Amino acid sequence: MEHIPLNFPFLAAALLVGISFYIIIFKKNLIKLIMGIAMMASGVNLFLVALGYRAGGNAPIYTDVPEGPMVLPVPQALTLTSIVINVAVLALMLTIVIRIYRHTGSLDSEKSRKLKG
Amino acid sequence: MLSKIVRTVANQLILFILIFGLYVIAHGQITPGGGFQGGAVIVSGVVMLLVAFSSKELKKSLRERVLSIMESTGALIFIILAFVGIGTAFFYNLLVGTPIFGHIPPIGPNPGDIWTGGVVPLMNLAVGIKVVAGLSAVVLALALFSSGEEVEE
Amino acid sequence: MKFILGSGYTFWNPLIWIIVFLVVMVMVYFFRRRGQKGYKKGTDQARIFLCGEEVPEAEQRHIRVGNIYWGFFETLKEYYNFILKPHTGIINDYILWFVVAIAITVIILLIAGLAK
Amino acid sequence: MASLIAQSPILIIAIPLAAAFLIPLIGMVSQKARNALVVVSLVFVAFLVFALARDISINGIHIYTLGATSPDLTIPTGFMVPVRIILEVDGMSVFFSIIWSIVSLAAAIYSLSHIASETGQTRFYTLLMLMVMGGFGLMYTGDLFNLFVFLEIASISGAALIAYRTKFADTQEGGFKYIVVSAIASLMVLFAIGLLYAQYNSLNIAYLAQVIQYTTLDKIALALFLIAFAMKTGMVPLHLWFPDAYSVAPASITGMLVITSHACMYAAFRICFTLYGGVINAPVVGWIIIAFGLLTMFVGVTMAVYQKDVMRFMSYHAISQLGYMWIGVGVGLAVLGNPQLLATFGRDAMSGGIFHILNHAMYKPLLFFTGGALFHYTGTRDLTKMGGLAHKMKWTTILYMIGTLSISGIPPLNGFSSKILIYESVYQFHPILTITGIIVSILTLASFTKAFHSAFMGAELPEYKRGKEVPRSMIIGMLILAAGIIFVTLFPSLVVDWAIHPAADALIDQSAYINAVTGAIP
Repeated sequence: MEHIPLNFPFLAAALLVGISFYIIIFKKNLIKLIMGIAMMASGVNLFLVALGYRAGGNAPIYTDVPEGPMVLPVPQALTLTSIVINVAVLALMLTIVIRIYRHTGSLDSEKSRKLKG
Repeated sequence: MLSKIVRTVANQLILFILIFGLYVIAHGQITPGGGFQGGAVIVSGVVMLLVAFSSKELKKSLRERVLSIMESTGALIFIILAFVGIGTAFFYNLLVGTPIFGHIPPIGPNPGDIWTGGVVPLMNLAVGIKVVAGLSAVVLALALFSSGEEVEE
Repeated sequence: MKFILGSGYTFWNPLIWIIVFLVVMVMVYFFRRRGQKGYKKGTDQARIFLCGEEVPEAEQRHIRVGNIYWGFFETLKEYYNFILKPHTGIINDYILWFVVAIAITVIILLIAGLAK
Repeated sequence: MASLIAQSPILIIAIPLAAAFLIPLIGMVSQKARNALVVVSLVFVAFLVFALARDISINGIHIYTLGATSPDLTIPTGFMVPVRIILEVDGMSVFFSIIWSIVSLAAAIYSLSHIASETGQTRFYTLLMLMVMGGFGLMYTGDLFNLFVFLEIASISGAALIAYRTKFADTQEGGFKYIVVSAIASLMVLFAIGLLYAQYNSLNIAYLAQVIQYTTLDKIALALFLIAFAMKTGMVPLHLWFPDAYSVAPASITGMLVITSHACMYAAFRICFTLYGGVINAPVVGWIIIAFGLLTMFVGVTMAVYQKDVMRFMSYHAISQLGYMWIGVGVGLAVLGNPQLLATFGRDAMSGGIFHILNHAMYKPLLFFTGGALFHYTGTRDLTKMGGLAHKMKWTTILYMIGTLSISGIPPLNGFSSKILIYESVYQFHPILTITGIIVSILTLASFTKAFHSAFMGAELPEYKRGKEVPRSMIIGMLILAAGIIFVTLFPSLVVDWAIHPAADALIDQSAYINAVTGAIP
């Protein structure tokens, strides 16, 4: 029974990804859509960090570390890289959305659309 | 532009944020810090200035041209440091064992020696410069966008 | 230099085709040489003759893209009504298709795994 | 020279990256020096790619380990698994990088005058070089996480380049759709990488291929990889963003985006053949790919006939052509477990599919470039407003005709030679595939004739009487690709023997890829 709490982060990650898919598919507001993508990124990052966790583990820094197991550092490095990339993606998305709003005067993905067919 | 109290406090606080950011950058090789994290800390100070003063005020001191030069220089330093080791392999750590950042730390728990890491601290510094410039440009551009202005061309 | 592209079933030699094209070009040139010699540019010979009617302006003479293959689209009207429906241009729908495709692929792979 | 070749995998990635950050500094001083830097660095990279390709054809797979004491030391002493960032270049990777180097060079030369009237050109070239670097990285990387990083680099710079002409509203919309789709697809790729990492504690493709089990989680990861990369390539029904993004970008970027789409296709092949090659349920996955490929071919071409926007019409054709490649390689995958069928027609089908990638990478950017030339001349992408342009744009007309004949598979040109390889081999697998392919080919010719007639033929329209042929650098960019088409047309067997068969064999031969990394235990 003591292993069940360890699965909570994975459930939370799945929940975050699921909710963000719901937001991206059903919310027409472009800003909300971007929020959905940011949430999905957090969900995937949470999943990655949770992968490397060991019960009672220390942070993987050797400077004055107490004795005991350490958590896996690689997923944390991956998460950091992924966070950096997502910063760039979100900044670019927000910039483009501002431009879309200036051109069309609307933030609705249906009303601001010019390309179809 | 916010009130004079906020502006004065922001002016004082930016120094501490800067020091903390530099600390995080400089200790990147032995603590969970590094170029991006420290740079992001410094940019949080820039965001504070952006809130305290307006984006128009900040635009005068943070020039787009200067930021662009800083960003490119940071990235170039990083690539040059990676190229330094190309005699053996790209990204090869040439400085290990030399007097500059050359100590080899003991395996296992240790008190932490900052004079380690070879080219890694220098790379952290380069990344720090790039991130500070790049992220400041991003927040400044977004702030100017939302107030209806353009970044200077 | 090898020109032939061959596997068990295919045989393909671009050189033969190019020679055939050259021969056809020579023939075309030959027939063209036998045509009328008295053609002059800029005279009435070069003007468009439309049964004596007045020739319309260039803009009206040109067949625009919307009028080409009219019959094709008329015949396949139902298909096009069907196929144009998913092409909404709304970004949300694109992601919906993505999720649906992932779901279908996962289900197929899992069922195929069970059958083994 | 030997050491240059030994270092070339990283140099091919690092030189565009260094150039990308030199460009803003040099661009402040002189525009001409900046343009020269772009062209010179791309020419040098193309030279390196060809040298590396020659080396690989002689010495086999090329390994490069970053930061190691020796570039081929993948597993350091005291370790059991590969630990560092490893670049692994085999016949398939180098084949794609040859395409990428040629097209990016042509696109850069084409851009010199195509975007000459826009503002912020320095940023354009910076992003262009970053995109080049992302593409090369995607093709050369030997571990999954860097696959994700390079995929994101290529996507972000690609989206920024699509939205580059900020004065138009539709470019912003196209860029937004592209970045949203790419971000979600990349996040799903990352999720799948996490699923694999959780089970096998490694990110190296070769090592993972050795230990992979094909558990339920692996199947989910495979589906995520396959569909995410398929979305980035524009497979029906995930193609909806494709014409939106491709039609609004500057024409040179559209030409390059076609190749990033091929690069994602490469990643999908790499996952299916190399990573899962030993354990995959090949017939099922093969049939999934073939079914999607058939749909892609048919829906793409029927939508293309309907279009009135010149770039949009060509984008739908790009989708439809991608179907041929999926079918060719999909048939190869479906018979992967059966060596006899593989030798009879599977390898030929794969060669056909890969050969079609090469041909498509030559004629489709060429057609997009001619579309960009039409936009440059008329200021519109709407075919209903065009007519009689052959009178003024003689070069563009000839180049458009070469592209058209090639894409519709008219015999002497290269499109035919790959299509006949696909038709003949795929017919052994299932006749319906060949029949669909021929129908699609006919519709392709029909729709390109329609566009040719409405844009180039007819009397000179009064609004286009004045104006000159497009600038010289645009023509040179198109001529580079046309020269590629003519070369492949004349020497198909040479190209197949030197580039296509090694690439197909590299996909089939999973153990060579694994041994190159894990076999190097001292």
